[in-house]
Amino acid sequence: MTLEAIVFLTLSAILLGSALAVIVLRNPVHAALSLVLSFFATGGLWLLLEAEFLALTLVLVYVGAVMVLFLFVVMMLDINIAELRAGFASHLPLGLLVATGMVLALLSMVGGEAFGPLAFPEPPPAPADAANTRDLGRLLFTRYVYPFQIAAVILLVAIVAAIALTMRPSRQTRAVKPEWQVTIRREDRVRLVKGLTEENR
Amino acid sequence: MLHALAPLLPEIWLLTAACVVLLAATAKRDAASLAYHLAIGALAINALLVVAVRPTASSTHFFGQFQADPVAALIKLAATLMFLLLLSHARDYLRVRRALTGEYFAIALMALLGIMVLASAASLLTVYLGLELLSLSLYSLVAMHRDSPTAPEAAIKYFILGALASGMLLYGMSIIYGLTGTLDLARMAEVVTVAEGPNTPLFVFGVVFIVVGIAFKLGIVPFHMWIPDVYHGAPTCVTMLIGSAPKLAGFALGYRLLADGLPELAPHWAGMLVLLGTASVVFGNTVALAQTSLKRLLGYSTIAHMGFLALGLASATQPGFAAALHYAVVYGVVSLAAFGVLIWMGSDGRDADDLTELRGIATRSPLIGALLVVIVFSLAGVPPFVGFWAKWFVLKELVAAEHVTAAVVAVIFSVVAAYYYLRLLKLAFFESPDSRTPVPEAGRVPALVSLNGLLLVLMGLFPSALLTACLTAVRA
Amino acid sequence: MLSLLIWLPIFGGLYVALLGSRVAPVHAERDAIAIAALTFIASLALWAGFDATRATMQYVELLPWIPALNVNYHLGVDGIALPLIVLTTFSTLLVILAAGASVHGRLAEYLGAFLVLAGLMIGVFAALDAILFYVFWEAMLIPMFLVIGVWGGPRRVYATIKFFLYTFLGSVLMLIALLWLYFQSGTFDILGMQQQPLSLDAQNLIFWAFLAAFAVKIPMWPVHTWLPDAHVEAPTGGSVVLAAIMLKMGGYGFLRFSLPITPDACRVWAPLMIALSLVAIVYVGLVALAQRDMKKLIAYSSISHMGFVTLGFFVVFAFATVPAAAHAADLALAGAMFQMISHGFISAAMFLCVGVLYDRMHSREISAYGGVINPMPRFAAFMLLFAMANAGLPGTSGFVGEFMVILAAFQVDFWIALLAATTLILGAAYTLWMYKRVAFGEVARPAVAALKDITPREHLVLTSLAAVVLLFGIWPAPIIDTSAASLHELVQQVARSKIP
Amino acid sequence: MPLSAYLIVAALVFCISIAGIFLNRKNVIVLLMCVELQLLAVNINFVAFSHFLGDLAGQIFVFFILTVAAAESAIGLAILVVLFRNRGTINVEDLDTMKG
Repeated sequence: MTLEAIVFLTLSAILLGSALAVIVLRNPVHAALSLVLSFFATGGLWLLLEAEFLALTLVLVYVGAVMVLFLFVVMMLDINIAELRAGFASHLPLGLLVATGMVLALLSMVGGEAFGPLAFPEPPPAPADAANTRDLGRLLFTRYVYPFQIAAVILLVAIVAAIALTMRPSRQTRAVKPEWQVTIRREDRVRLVKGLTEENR
Repeated sequence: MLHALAPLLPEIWLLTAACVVLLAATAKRDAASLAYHLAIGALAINALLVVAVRPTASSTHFFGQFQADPVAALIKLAATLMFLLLLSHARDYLRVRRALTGEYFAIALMALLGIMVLASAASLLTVYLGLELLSLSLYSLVAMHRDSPTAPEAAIKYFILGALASGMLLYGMSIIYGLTGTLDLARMAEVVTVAEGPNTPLFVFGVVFIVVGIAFKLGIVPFHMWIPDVYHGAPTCVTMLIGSAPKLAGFALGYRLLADGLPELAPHWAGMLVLLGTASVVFGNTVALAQTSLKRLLGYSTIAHMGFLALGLASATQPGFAAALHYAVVYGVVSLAAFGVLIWMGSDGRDADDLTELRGIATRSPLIGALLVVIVFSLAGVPPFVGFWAKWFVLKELVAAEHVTAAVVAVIFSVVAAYYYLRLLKLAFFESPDSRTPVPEAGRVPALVSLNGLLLVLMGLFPSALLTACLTAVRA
Repeated sequence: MLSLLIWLPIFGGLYVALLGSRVAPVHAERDAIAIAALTFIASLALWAGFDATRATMQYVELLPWIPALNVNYHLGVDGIALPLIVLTTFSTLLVILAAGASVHGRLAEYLGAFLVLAGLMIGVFAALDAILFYVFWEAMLIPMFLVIGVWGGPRRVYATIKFFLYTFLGSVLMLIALLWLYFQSGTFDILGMQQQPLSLDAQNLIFWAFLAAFAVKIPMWPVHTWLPDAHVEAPTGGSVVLAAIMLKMGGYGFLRFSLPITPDACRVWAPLMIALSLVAIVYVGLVALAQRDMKKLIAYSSISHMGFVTLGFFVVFAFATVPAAAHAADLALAGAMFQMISHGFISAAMFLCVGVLYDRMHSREISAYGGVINPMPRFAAFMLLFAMANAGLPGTSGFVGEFMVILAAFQVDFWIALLAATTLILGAAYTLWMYKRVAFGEVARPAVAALKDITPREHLVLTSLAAVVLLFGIWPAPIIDTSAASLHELVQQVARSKIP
Repeated sequence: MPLSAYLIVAALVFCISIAGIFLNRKNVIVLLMCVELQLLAVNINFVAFSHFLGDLAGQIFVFFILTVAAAESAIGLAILVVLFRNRGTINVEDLDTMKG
């Protein structure tokens, strides 16, 4: 067994284990941390595939920003864990059934000869002076400049939406807003309660 | 350089405009109103630009990332015009509910940009990015009405299932990329030259995931679960948005990926689409029978209508794609009118949603009554209204592609659909109203909805223009 | 000319319905009568200019509608369509004249709906493009749906939805058949479709798809159940139009589509069709005997009479190939055709008579009346005439068509003819028995005694109907001559096998 | 290692994420994580293909997926916060329940 194989198997095992942990752990904080672990393992796998830039991006940017955001939200919200896990057991048989079926189907497809070493031989290792980051960067700003712009718009939407959704403007004054007053409806102020009377007791 | 940018003029303009609208949304006074007027102006100019740069033949730009062709131009124009109507409705709806913000209009413009990017996508990458730009904007628009009791839940459901669908689609894309070694749709079509070969099962495997992704986004059986909840939970003006222009995007997604990228695999994906489409028509129309909420009813009816769209794609011929495109446009216009009536009825701040609210509405407002006749028969596909031509064209191409059984099932369930559509008219015309107060008929929303209804009638009497436009666009 | 006939009532109807609600009902009524009269006069002009010696389409109009998909705005009439168009304009005029008395509330919309309906029905008879035909065919359901639903009786919602769904289901299958035919023949032109050779299997499928549409419409037993409901719940005008014209569309569909497009399948299924027609004639006639509601009785009698029409169509196939019997085939089709027109007048008259009574007493139960002849002698006289015509008494138009069909049937099979002839007895039984119970006898109730005789306008309507019933009963030539050439051509066409 | 080894790992992660979605239908935050896992599986596929095809386009795609995924989780979490503020819980009814 080559060193590469050992590294691959170890990382894969960590990845799969932590991925499983994400979906079965009771506590969302633990699940998020497992997810971080699986990202690290994936980063390792990508290094094996000579995708250095992406591996680093995944760890530095993705784990550094996105997963921290996740943890932040998990901790900010006061979540009742027991309530959330309520359906877990009852969904287990169906979940397992679907998962097994999918595993079998997918493995029979991607595990076959079509993607084996004959069809896709191992490419020669990249030369020592190869620079994955530089090549990617060059492509990104030439061939893929249009998608790059769109990605920027997507990020803009995300920023605007996140702010617009979560920011609560603090009311500076306690003045009454006249336009709210005129649009007030009866249902907003009065609730009719059916009381107990002799008739409907 | 400028010359190279010319085909993208509408996109560039729209993005710039969206940024300006965003800035306007931060204005001190009357920000929302300012943003609204800017957005409307931007859309009007966008429509003109789309017409101005419309191509007669297909050409790709930006290293094969962007393609300008008549189909894309048609989609962009139709979507822009729909957004003009959508935003006008949204303003009145949100103002009454005190949820009017400038950001709404900025994000709506970004959603339109997403549709336009998707319509012009020439590679898997731009398909994906356009789709996500649209989807992310839609998720946030659903949640935008924060105080609504149902909107955030609808948003989260939409978000999770949408993200799941994107994941499926991406997995399929990754397999296809692995097999063909390219992201470029035109190259992909060249590489996949034979339908049958040693890799066929793998291609079919990839196509399954892609079809699942498309089915999710269109909302056809069995990937329809999000539709009723989102239609019901979202604010009516957002439901209206989701129910109209994005259907064009759904068509574009299918058309770009399947017709542009994988034409040789048509026997495989067409078979899947026939199955899913027929199932949708059957399921959507059957379940809609039991609904008591108007928005849910329209949701289930959408499932059936999108089934028809899928059946159009499933013909896998040029006229078949034209039929699907035509269906998307027509359905968008019809559903705008339908939701327009809902917004009209809810102009006092209550959301009109229960079926019983239609009771006797024709006596309270003869105009709504007349519009309901037009809308209901358009939805049911009864001539002389435009819905008939959409169904007719799809059926015609289905029969031409020798899917006669699917066509027969589809028309039989159109009769089932006619039953619940007629129930709406029954409530509106044959029953006496709960309250005698007339519904106001003056104002902008009534005028817009009437205009929309008139358009349905005219499109029904003179169907040639749109049908021919769709046909020539696809053939170019 | 044909376009004028179609669009004048449609736009006139929309005008009346939209503007009519703002002005007094009297004005709306005046406008509607004017439009209906104009349409009627135009249709008479159409008839006057029609060359009955030619079997070809006349007054042809051909404009591209959806050129990219081969759909044209293609109109034309032959001897089969023309009498039906005149029947349509005539009945519409009568309905509009009679409406004022029986409709309370939304009169303008009511009149408008009937005008629109008339235009669409003329469109059905005049269309030569299959898709144009289908558009008119379906669009017609919309005003009728609203007429029954808004102005109908207590169970109107059930009746109108049943009516709509039955006919819609039938016609969508026809649509599929038309689309399939398009891909065989490459044209939506009905005459072109008629020339298309088809294998027997294909013909069988198409035949059944067409049958789904036309059998429901005409209606044949056992898919007739929507008709009594619709008739009973519809307002008087709705019943008149349903009986006088809409049922004829089923018959027209057989003549225009089923027979010429799938002659071989028709021949195969002719025994079944004849059997179903006989069931309609005899069994439904017996059912009519048992009715206590006047409208229901007339509805069942309509089904029974339309049985004659289908009998006439399909009895042809027993001998159309034998040259010697070709004359009998002509006779059968001419009889069926005449029966359609004559039934249009008679059933319209019967429903109008019931309407006259209903407007005064608000009851359709036969038992609620009795002795009507005493307070309403003139009305009773008219009703007697129409009842006799309905029973097929010689001298009225009701006799001619039935007699011709029976005569033709005799040449096929004695028993078929005998069974068909029972209708003369049954028809007399149920119609005259009803008449007896309503008109004769003691004046049982004070309400009946207080009845007022018919108004001048009702008088006008009933007189004109009585005139045509008697005229065509004594002198049927105008109708028979008009359609003879076209029907003869149809017989020739049907006689040829289309199996390639 | 051969390409299929990477694809198998990716397929397994993909299946785990789907199973997670089935199992945690009420727990939105875990659902969001499952979606992340799903994208991770896709990314592994793309990087592996990219390496074995000698074509950088796959890596470019992954770059964009990462970008979009970041935007997606920002919006998803924002919606989640809105939901929590609105209802005091992030417990949603089962996603596949049909109400009528």
